Amino acid sequence: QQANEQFFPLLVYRTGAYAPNGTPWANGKQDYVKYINATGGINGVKIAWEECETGYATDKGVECYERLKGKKSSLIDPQATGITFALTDKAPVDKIPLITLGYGLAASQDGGVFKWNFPLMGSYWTAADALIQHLGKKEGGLDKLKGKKIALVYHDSPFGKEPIPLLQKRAQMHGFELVLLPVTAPGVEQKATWLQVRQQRPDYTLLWGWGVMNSTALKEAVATGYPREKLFGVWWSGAEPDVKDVGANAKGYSALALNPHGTDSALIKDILKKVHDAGNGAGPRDEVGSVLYMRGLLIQMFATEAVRTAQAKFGAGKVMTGEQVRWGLENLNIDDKRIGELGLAGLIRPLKTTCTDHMGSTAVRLHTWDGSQWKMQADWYEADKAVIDPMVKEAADRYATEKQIKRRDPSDCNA
Amino acid sequence: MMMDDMAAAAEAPAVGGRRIGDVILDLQNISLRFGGVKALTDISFNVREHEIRSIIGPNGAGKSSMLNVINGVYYPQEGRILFRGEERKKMEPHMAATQGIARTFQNIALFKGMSVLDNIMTGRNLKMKCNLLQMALYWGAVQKEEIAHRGKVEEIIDFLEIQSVRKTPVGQLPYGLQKRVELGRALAAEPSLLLLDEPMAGMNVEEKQDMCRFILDVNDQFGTTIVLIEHDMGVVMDISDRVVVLDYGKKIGDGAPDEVRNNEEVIRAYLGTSH
Amino acid sequence: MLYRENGQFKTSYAADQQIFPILQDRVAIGVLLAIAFVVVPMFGSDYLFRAILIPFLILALAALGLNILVGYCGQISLGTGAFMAVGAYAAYNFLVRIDGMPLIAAMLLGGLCATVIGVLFGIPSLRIKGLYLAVATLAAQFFTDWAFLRIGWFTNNSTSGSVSVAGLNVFGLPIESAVAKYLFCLAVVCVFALGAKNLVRSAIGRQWMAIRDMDVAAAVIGIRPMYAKLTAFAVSSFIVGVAGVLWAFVHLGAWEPAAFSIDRSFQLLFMVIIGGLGSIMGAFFGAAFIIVLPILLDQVPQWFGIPLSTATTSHLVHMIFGALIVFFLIVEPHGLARLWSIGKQKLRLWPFPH
Amino acid sequence: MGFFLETLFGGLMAGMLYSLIALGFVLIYKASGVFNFAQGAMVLFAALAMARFAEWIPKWLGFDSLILANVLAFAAAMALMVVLAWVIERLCLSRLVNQEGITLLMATLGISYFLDGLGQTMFGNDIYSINVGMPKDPAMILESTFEGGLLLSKEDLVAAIIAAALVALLALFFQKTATGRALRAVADDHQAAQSIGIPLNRIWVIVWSVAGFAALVAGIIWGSKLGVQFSLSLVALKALPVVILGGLTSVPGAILGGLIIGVGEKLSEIYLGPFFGGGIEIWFAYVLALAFLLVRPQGLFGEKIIDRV
Amino acid sequence: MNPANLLLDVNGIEVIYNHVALVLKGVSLQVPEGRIVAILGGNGAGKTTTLRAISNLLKGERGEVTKGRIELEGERIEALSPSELVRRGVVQVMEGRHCFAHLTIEENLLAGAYTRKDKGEIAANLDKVYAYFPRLKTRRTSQAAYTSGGEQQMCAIGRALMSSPRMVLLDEPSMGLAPQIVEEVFEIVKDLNVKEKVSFLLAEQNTMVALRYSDFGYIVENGRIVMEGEARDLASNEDVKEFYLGLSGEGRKSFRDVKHYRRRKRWLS
Ligand SMILES: Nc1ncnc2c1ncn2[C@@H]1O[C@H](COP(=O)(O)OP(=O)(O)OP(=O)(O)O)[C@@H](O)[C@H]1O
Ligand SMILES: Nc1ncnc2c1ncn2[C@@H]1O[C@H](COP(=O)(O)OP(=O)(O)OP(=O)(O)O)[C@@H](O)[C@H]1O
Ligand SMILES: [Mg+2]
Ligand SMILES: [Mg+2]
Repeated sequence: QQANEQFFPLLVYRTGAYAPNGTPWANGKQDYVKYINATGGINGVKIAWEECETGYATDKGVECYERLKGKKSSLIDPQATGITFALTDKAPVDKIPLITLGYGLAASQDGGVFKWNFPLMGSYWTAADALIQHLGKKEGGLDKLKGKKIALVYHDSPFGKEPIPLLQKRAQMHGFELVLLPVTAPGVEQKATWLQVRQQRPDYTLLWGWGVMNSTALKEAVATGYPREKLFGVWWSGAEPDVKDVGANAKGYSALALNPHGTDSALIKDILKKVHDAGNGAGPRDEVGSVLYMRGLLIQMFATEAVRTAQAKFGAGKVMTGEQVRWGLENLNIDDKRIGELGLAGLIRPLKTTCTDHMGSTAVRLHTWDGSQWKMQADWYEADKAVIDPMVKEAADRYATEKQIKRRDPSDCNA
Repeated sequence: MMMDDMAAAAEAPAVGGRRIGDVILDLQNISLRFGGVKALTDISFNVREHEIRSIIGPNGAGKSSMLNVINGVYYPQEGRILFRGEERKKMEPHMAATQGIARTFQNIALFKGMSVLDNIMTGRNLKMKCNLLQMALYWGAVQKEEIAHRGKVEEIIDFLEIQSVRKTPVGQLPYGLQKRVELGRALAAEPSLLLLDEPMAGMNVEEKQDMCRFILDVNDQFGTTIVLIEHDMGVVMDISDRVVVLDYGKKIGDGAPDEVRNNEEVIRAYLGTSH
Repeated sequence: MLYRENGQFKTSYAADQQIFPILQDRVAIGVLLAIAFVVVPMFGSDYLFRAILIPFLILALAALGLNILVGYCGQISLGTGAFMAVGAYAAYNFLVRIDGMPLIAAMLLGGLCATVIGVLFGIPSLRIKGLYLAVATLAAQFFTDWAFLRIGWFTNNSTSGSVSVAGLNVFGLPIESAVAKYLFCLAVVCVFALGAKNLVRSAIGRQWMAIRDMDVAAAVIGIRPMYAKLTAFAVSSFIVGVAGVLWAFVHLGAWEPAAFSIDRSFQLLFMVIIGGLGSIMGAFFGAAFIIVLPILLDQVPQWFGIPLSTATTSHLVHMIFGALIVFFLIVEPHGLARLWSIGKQKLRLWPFPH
Repeated sequence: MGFFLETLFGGLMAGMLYSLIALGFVLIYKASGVFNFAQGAMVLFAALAMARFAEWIPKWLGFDSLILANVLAFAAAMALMVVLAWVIERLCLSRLVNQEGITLLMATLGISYFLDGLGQTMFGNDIYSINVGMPKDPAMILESTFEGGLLLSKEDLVAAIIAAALVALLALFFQKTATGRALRAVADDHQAAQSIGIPLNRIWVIVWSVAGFAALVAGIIWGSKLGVQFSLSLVALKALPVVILGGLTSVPGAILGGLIIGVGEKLSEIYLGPFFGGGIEIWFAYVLALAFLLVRPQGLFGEKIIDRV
Repeated sequence: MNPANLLLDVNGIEVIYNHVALVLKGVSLQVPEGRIVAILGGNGAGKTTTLRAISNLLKGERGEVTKGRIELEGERIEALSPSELVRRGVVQVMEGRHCFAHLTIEENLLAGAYTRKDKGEIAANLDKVYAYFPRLKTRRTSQAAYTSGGEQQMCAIGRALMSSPRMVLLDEPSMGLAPQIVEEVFEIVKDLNVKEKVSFLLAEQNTMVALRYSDFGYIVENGRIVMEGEARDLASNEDVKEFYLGLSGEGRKSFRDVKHYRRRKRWLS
């Protein structure tokens, strides 16, 4: 790592129980960094990076964070909810922003309280909201959900519990019944849960799992004869590792697709050419374009975009500090034009962050497993601000009182 | 047999200048069974204050079980136990200790992970009064108490001549020394009744002589009553005041050593011809 | 300087009953403390404190508490994580629900709550022994895991079930910087280590060990098994509870029940075994071995500039770590503390072989 | 009623699968007094070997037959487990003769770490599948008796039958035979066993191989159910209350314990769970085991704990 | 002694426990074929350690032979496993009984026959042991842990005999046995020695009986052999008489009258 390089710590888990999911994710992150370097860096600033294995364990993650922090980390993607919780306190002190794309605390969307957290593209609340909207649409209107029964099969941890408040609120609004079915981590044994599904016969079942819990849930759904068409997963339950081993049996199962996948985009073609063909690929070539790989890629793309944005303000071609990158993250404006330049035309929605909105976009689609691959659906959903915003505000305020922090002054936004 | 018993009691011999006192422990019609095994059948005998009372008998006769009954490890199905005149109801082993009954075991039951010193110190446990918090601070009272008891324990260590191994973990000691430490631990409780289960097994004559001396000294100096199980007839005959003989869980003899030695039934069942 | 006991005659039992009867040991421990309290804070880096020393100290404290139960009293526990969690969540509730609750008081109260739960789950130990007892402590583990996730009151109704604390201070001094946190943990650990050492070298410690080595015999010489076992559970869970508070408040700051999962319980048990059952020092050795060693191993390839992928490094670390555990056990089955004391014994004889 | 039966059935099936893993623990404990912490790692290792060999062997040898691939992979994986047993005995156990149980437990932890690393290095850490032709679809039975019929997972049924057969086999092999006696002797006292000529090293290789075999079968069944991935090693945790409840030394105990825990878990989750907010099956299993132990401290079929002075 | 029929030859062995405690400081002894040899000595002299060194059971105690040679019929045996030694006919009866607690008496005995494959032989051995120790027969179905100390001792001896040994290392066989059983045990030893040519090396505290039944004796003190000789000669040695047999000039002294001060042993100067 030289003085004129931007340092990205890469917290990853390539071993242990979550390795099948963590590996493509980590490879995507790494490939994007390599790709940027291969194309001349960010305005000439090359990116230095170092991986640190967390094994999905919080204390290991903290250790990694502390280790890499010393190397002038300018932003970090903890890649696990537990680690995010532990780092949320440390980030403001160390002045290192956290990107938690599609995970972390839902309330951290509120930049007024969570100055250093950036749950870009969505939180568990927006995810749950999109799913309910989708179900409403299937039924022909949200009001048609009245009297329906929707079950949530969730990982019994903060990750799995996050969507509950939103679902409860929606249940109240539309009059459907919400059945909560917790699954004890890691989720290798779900017989009781699925017997309950069978007993209760919910009209729809939402799956909020991670790792082995997902494939096990699908297998149990098969074993108890629950139609996969009525099963909808969050975006952490909708990647290849989750269905790979279930194969054709999972056909019909849909999940949120936070990001596009496939190898058709200009970006992927370029990466294959500049990184993989040069023999620099982090993982196997055929993994490129898979769901979680793409998610890693996007995370790193936003990270570099943040640096680029910051450079526009603080000096192009310079190495940005954590604070400067934070500013960049807060002032991202990835419009359609920029998306085109990034080689993702038509594949993601524009994203614009502000001082108060650290999420930037809540647009999401669903994809459905056709027995051999994920097929993207056409409709985009956006979280209903009227539902989400008050909840976010309330939760953030609560956090602020608990932590004895004051809401940011609007003047702070322009700093 | 009851006659034997009464005769022996009536005599209440005063051996070697020691005054043998009243009955301290009275066992009446004790029967103990383990499933089908009858370990003890209707056994009665008593122990007098200050005396050395031996129990002998062939292997598996029920001697150790008898000691276990006395200090509450086993609870007999039938019979009465009177200690100092009071009948004892069902009791936990640790209560025997509070009443002043200490013992050693046939299969050494020392605390293997602890040093000799600590092992003997546990014997004084009942006499220590400080509470947890004081101990955590280890100030004043605790330290004084520890030192006072340590003094007592060192006396025992000197008495048993095991100074050199004080800090050795007992697990590493040779068998004979372990037996000695066990005696030390029992002595540390300053018992009024001391039960010894084959304290001299695995010792050579010289060491047995030492051990006898220890036992006699304890008996002399502290007036401790002793119940002794031993297979070495020389020892038993030489140092005990009265001897009970068990065979297959039944009592077949009771009386002064000489009496027992000449009892036909005892000779047949246990001693064989040579003694 | 030769390491000899010769010539140091102890003239009183008090002198002989000191924690470190040998002069050289006393000097060494003094120097060590001076380094820990003065030198390390001057030169240590943030990384050293936050990633290595603080977790090391806190888990060493927990291991120390566990060692009282497992090492001294012989009651196997796989519920250490639970008792830590009880300490942490209880202290959290005291802190948020009672205004102006001082940190130290919250910490001790947390410890006390852990004590209550510890004693409760220790009651089966009066009947169940050995590995079978693990069931009782595992029940504690899974029950508390579940309770803290499911019962909103414990987490002050936080939606996700994760909680956090802020603005810690002791007597007005903020515990925010790495050094302050380190010194605070160090002080707590020293106090508790001393207290624990005092306990194990006085009557109660001997009762525990007696129960551990042979409970029937212990009962026969007048030790009440119930009292001994339950005090061991109480003292152990108190210390473990305090360690839990430190882990949550000082090390993590924000946590979810998973921070005290069964893995933590196993980890602590392993520390105690590899460090040395029935040894206060062993807890520190064990914690160092289990926490610090993998971190070091992880960084070795980098120091030597060996280009290994993250996954390969991690697998190798696993294998080497596993092999080292076996290796050290073969060298000394009674743990690192015993290895240490044998080393000292040899040093005492040195330069003569025996 | 129908649903109750389904739950009961589900519990029995799950319990049978737990038994399968519990069996590995029991075998090793019975034969050496070691609580084998590495059992989970062994299950994973065996399953990985099986899955990967089934993938590689046809490639190496250039044939294309699922059955043959599975058979060869099974043989190869079993051979690997035997080698493993041998290595463990050589490098670890033989040097820890006569040490306390807790030390040996710790050593097995070391082995477990080692195996985790080795398995992932050799075989990779992605998800692999084992396809031994387990039926995945559910079957409906007794549709005339119960409304909607009774749902029966064929996969579970096959697994349960295999588990039961394996257990019966092992129980037969270890009970009453001279080897069985020798194993129990070793567990009681390593040194005394040596002194009368029982070859510890051979015994241990045999036992660890058999435990390896049990791990392989468990790995295949669980692996074909869950997919072969690291999480497989975590199912060992589920077997913990089972072994303890059944008695650490009893093969039949492992079965009965498994069934009790399996059924208890499912019934409690479904009928009591809603009152507690769900997710209670995990601790309920332990409370259940605890309740049994308070009555029988040595487990249902375990050997009586001897404390005698 | 005639080296031609030397069965066991221990030559200058040193044993260290835990890498620090030097316990045997050069012990040499021989057991000729078909003889009974006794090792005598006080507590902690090193008798058990010597036997463990021969039978290779030291490892489990974290002890090791650091010097010297141990030969069985001229072949070094330090590297052989204990079970291999049993296969070659050398079996040890361990001090402190060490019965398999959870096994019944009969299972204990049968476990002792592990190295024998011949069913008939095993049955015959079992009958023999039961004939030697009728007490065991009555207790055959009890778990060893629940038998009396003496019964366990018989079980341990019987168990060793089940392997049809050529040489038995007996560690304190008389411990905890009633006097007439002690005599019986030694009669058994003699019997096996005479009838089946089994050699014995016994460590024993009961010097009187031991010297009566053995051919040759060694006296160990402090990890060294301090005296050796024909059993008869030892029995008449003044020192041995005083320290090991409890006999002084005028016959056996009463245990009640032993003096508090005793003469130091000559060899401990
Ligand atoms: N806990 C028990 N369970 C079953 N049987 C027992 C138990 N304790 C003792 N016995 C049996 O009771 C009988 C008497 O045993 P005890 O130990 O009292 O004999 P002893 O006279 O001490 O013999 P020794 O001289 O051999 O030590 C023996 O046959 C023994 O097997
Ligand atoms: N496992 C061990 N670890 C350390 N030292 C030991 C160990 N076993 C024995 N020793 C030491 O070795 C010495 C000799 O012991 P050994 O058991 O051989 O004596 P012994 O002659 O058999 O005595 P005894 O007649 O009491 O059985 C003793 O000083 C003892 O402390
Ligand atoms: Mg007895
Ligand atoms: Mg000996």
